[in-house]
Amino acid sequence: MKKNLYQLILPAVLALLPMAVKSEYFLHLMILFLLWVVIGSSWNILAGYTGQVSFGHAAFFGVGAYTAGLLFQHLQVSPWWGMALGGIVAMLIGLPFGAICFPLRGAYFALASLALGEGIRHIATVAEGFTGGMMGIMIMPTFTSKAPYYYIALGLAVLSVLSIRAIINSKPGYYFVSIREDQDAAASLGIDTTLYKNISLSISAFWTGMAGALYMNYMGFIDPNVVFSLHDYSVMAILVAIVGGVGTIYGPAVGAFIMVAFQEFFRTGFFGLFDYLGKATGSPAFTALSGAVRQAHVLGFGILVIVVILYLPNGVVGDWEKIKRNVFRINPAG
Amino acid sequence: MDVFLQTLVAGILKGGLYALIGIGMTLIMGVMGIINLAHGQLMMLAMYVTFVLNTMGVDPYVSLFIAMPLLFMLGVAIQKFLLNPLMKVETILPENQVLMTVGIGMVLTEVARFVFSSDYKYITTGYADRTFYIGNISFSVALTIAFVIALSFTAAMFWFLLKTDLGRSIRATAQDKDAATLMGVNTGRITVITFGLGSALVAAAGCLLAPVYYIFPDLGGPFTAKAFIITILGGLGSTVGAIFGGVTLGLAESMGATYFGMEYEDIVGLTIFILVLLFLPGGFKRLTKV
Amino acid sequence: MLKVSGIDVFYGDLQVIRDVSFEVRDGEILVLVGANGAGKSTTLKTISGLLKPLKGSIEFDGVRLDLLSPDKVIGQGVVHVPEARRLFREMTVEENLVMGSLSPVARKKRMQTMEWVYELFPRMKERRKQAAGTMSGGEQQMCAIGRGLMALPKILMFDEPSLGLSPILVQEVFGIAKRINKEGVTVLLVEQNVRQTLAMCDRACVLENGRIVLQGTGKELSDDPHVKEAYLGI
Amino acid sequence: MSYFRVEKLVKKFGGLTAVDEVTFEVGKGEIFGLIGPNGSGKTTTFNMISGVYPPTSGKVVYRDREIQGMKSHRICHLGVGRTFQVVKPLGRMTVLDNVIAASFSRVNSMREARGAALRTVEFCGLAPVREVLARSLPIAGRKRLEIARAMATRPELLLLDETAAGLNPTELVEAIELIRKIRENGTTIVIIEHIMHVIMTISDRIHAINFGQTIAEGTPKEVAANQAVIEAYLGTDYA
Amino acid sequence: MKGTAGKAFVVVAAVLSLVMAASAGFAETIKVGVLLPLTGSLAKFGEIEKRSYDMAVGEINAKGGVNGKKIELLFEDDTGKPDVGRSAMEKLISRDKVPVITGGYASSVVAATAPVAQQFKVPFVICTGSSDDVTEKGYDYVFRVNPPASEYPNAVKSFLQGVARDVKTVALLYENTAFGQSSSKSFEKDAKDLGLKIVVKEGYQAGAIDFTPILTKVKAANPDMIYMVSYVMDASLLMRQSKELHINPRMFVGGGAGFTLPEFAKSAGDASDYVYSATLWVDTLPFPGARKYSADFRKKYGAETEYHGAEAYATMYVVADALKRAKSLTPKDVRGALAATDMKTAFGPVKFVSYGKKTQQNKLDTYMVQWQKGELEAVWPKNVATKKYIYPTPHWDRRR
Repeated sequence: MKKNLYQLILPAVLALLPMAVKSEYFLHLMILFLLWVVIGSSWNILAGYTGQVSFGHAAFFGVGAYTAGLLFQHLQVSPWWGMALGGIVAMLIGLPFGAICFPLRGAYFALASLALGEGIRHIATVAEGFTGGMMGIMIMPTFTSKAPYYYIALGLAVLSVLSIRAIINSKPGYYFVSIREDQDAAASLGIDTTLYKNISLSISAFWTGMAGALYMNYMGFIDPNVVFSLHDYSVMAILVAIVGGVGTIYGPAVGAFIMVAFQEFFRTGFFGLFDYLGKATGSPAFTALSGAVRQAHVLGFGILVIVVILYLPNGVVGDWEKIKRNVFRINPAG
Repeated sequence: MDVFLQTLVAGILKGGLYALIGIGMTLIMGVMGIINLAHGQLMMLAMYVTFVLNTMGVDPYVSLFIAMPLLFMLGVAIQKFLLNPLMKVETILPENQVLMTVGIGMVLTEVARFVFSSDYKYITTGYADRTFYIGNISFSVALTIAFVIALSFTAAMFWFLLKTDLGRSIRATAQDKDAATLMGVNTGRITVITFGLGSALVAAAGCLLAPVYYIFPDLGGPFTAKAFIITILGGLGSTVGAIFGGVTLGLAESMGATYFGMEYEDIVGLTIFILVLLFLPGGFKRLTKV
Repeated sequence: MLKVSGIDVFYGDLQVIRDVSFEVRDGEILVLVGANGAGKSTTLKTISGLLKPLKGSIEFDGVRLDLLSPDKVIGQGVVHVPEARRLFREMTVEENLVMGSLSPVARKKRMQTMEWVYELFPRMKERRKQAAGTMSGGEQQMCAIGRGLMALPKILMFDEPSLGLSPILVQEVFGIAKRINKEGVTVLLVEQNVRQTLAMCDRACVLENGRIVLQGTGKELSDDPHVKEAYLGI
Repeated sequence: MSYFRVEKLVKKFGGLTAVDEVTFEVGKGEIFGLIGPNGSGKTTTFNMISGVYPPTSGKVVYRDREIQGMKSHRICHLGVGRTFQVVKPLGRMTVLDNVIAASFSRVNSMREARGAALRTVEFCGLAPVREVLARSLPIAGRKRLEIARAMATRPELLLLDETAAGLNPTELVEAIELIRKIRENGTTIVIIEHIMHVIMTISDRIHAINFGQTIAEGTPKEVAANQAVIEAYLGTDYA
Repeated sequence: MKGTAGKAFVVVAAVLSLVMAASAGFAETIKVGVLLPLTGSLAKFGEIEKRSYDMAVGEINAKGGVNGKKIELLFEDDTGKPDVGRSAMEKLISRDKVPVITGGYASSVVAATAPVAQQFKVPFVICTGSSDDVTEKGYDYVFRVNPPASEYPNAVKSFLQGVARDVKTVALLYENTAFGQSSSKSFEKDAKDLGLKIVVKEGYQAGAIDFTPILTKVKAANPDMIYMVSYVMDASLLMRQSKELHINPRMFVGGGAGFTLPEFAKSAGDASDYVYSATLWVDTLPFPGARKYSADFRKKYGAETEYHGAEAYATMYVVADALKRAKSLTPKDVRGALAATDMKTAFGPVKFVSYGKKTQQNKLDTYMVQWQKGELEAVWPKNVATKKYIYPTPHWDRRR
């Protein structure tokens, strides 16, 4: 009962948000959050459920973004068609990607995917004639207001999470997890491990590509360093899932929320809290602290990663019981 | 012909330095089977150490003897307090250690940025842009020195691994951890020492690179990538392989730059990497058994 | 000499050893027999510290082995020749032998001991520059035993030395075990090869499902009806 | 034509010949035992039959079809199931989910798979622990789970690799029961076993190998009396 | 599972709203938003520009501010990434409600944020981001003080026409960045107009260790001129290795960016001698306050500034001027005032005009400078020259 209630309330709240909150800035952050829900969940189905830890998801994100951008720039294809095509092209890129990486296991898979992700960035940079190189692609955004983008992102996030949930609870999902747990055993149970790894990758690439295409449409500008960034997408996708909880349906969503909020917290010096305190008290210490906090946001990320891996290896959702237990032990029991 | 020879020399000299970066990585990967995505960042840190010492008037080649022990200690601390505890942690992804090194790399980079800002730092020495000529071919003095030192470090490392009990224990741990424990090897300590050694070696590479290059916080990433390529090319845990891998990568980059175009430099490296992963798992080591 | 008292051992949630106690007396050959998965190897691994008992204690000449870190056990003279040899495959025979003598005491006598090992196993001297992984199974077993002897053991524990060896070689290996025993080294042997081992040992324990179900001299056990039925196929 | 046969199967790993021209035939509905000392090549033979790796040479013929070199999953779909000597539970899935995953090899809908899995779990006596995570099962449970999973793929030929190892006497009896029950369902079984008592009571015929080579074949009685088997398997001084 | 996720959500949201509530503003200043990379790899320039903005505002406020009100700068860190830049832009517009925004360093950030300013109709005065298309989209709320990247080589072109007429062959080396790729393109076009032959054209990944291979190739081609678009450390390596390899063209020319920075001369040492560079600004230019700006900067911060700083400094004056003239402090009126800008600044005259495809783009001359004895001297056009150019460049082995 309670479970169903949450499932209804959360989307409803999210859907009504643009009407309740008039801040475009807040909506923008929510759009980024929803985008990360999609990317994190996509990464999670491949890595968290199928056990293939990809360090190259920027490839799919970037390919999706470039598909939408190039189609619009050269053929004036509507960005919304571009979005669907972005997902599909990302999926197609996934095929050679899988062919190269899937014969490899564990850390070697990770390395190969990293190399491919980086390789595609270099290619996009060098293939100036086709991609516009580092000068990037700039298009005029379709909408002047945030709300449509917000709803599209929301739709994308809800669809991707729900579809992934549906898949996880059906045959392919069982097969994915079997592959994650033991490839040899899985094969002996009649699971075509290569095929199902590729299916998992395709789903993952599709949604990531869609997210990339939405990014293109929303941001209006991309270049290879932006959308193929190892750190900003490949690694960040991992962190989002890890922080939230690998191999859980809603973990990446929680992780996305934490990461986006965390970044903005630090970037703005806790939303100007320290600046405000600095002005209110006239103490230069707060101003200095504010500066330090702003400076340190990537450092904060790094420390967050280390702390999470050491103490919450299954993420906030995966280790929620542990968090609860520890918090309660400290509080009422004293 | 001159173009070819000059390219060859450039590639080999650069390869010596790469080899030194690679040995540290190959040790760490070979012994512990973990991928250290913070390897280049450790080198970056060593370069800052060199830089700071240089502002105090210490020559980069002298600072080798300060940076190496410092980074050794840092490596020891990282392995002991951050990586070893992970072995006991139960998670879905065995790649947690890799992710941990990502976090460590981020922290190292940002700490460097915090302290030194994003500015490019550089070290000026009397010999940094000296050259000598053999025929028409120029040799950069600094790179040549780096090459010689890199080779001697590799030789020393080779001797250490082959002829000392500690070196043997490291190799034994890499080959069979439990059996090594039964022989009285404290494998926990060995992994710590190995990570320290790997860090010290890449620190040496940093000190040698500092006079010919420049220093900035984001420098680590590309060198981590190079270290992988070298390790995979040479084969895990193989010092000789690391030299081979380093020189091969150096040559491939130089030849690629001359005959394909310099913008393909990284693509060439990555292509070799993937080809070796797919078609020669085990790398050079598998061909020669050393 | 070696006293195992009431140990319980787990792999994760899984209990593999239940309340096992036995004693190895100075100078004897004791055999642990039992089927695959009965917990024989686990017992040895627990003695040598690779696994820690959740309950119980292991004492050797008054020292609590279960409280030592695993790398310290060999220094007490308790040496484990593991199942499937576990040589360092990419190292030469000589290097493998050297790996046996890392403790300060053994290190001092390294050259002497190596001579002795070469005397015991002339084949090893011939092959000393060969990579251990490239030798045949029998040779590898010799090397593994040699490596164990390099540590100057007071008690040598063999885990299934007959594994994958031809009958002639098995006999040779058992012969070596006896010979080592005659030189004053206590031997603890783990075997599936029940008949032969019962014949050569002083005493034996039968392990089933992580428990000791029978103890006695080799002779007693080979006459035991249960052993006869379950292990000798009679 | 035989139901299932292995012809001159060879497997080399580097210089080592693990299986050397092993040949045997299994009739439909038989329980066929495969014995030999540790490291004699039994599991390697199973791995080649079930497609874990291709044989270096030789044939595996199942219902008149050569299946050597096929991928594991295809062989499974043809009706050959197997268990692993070193059990491979899908650790972070429940017992039931393990079996559901296997059931999907025959059905596509979740409902059917679940139904089939429940029946299989019941059949194999795992019903009381079906919601338990596979990795927290004790050894006997894991062995059962191996069998249940293999059964869920509805095999006509089942390869059992040391299913009885590590079981206590009561569990042994139960395991033998289960294997018999499976055979009564019409499944042909090839079984590797170390525990003489089990293999002798259960098998119709036994094939003994040592050092990868066939040393004897026949009824349990014949094999037990065979000189080569006694020497290789039970030890020379038995003679 | 859902329950736990929901709870986590609620907790974090509560903390978030608490902090947001705490940050209400203070009144009675004119807030101006500034978008700069203050962390990340571009932070160095963000910092120079931030200091220049601070300096300019300090001066303006000291003289009574704008119509009696003081200007308050709200710096937002874009970290050099477009999505973060966009967060910052959105925040300035919808939370801080500033009437005008300035700054904008990385081309990618500018490209992603300019449409936002346009959509919300808040004027955005760009001081540095140089990719051409930003002012080619017809955005009427976007202004740019600095010239677009394609115009950087203009002075080089006129130098080639006026002085170096014997240059017939060129080697073109450029970093694979937005700036490098677009500059190289426009230089290629110029070279074609002038009838020059491009004998080597190579892009490279910024941050290379060793340029020997391409320089060897350049040496073999023996061009009359080497044109390099590089950032400071690559520039320094390129020159050091050119010296090592004894490459002797008639001139080495940098296409802006790294070649004018003090670090270039320091780290390249004497290899930097006689190197030309295109630039947008040097403090010796006859613009009001140019010298004073760089002197004050040095005095105040103990560091050197360069053209990026001057852009920021001048842009702040442009913004202040518009705020002064605006009928009211609504974005719309400020935009109107900006469009009517016509003033002289330390960076040169500023007037937003339309030409070609561009709109509201300030049109500026570019200049040639040359390193002579460790000093950066303006040498071209002649009317602004502080020293006469030294041409051709002496051979390496004939120097000193």
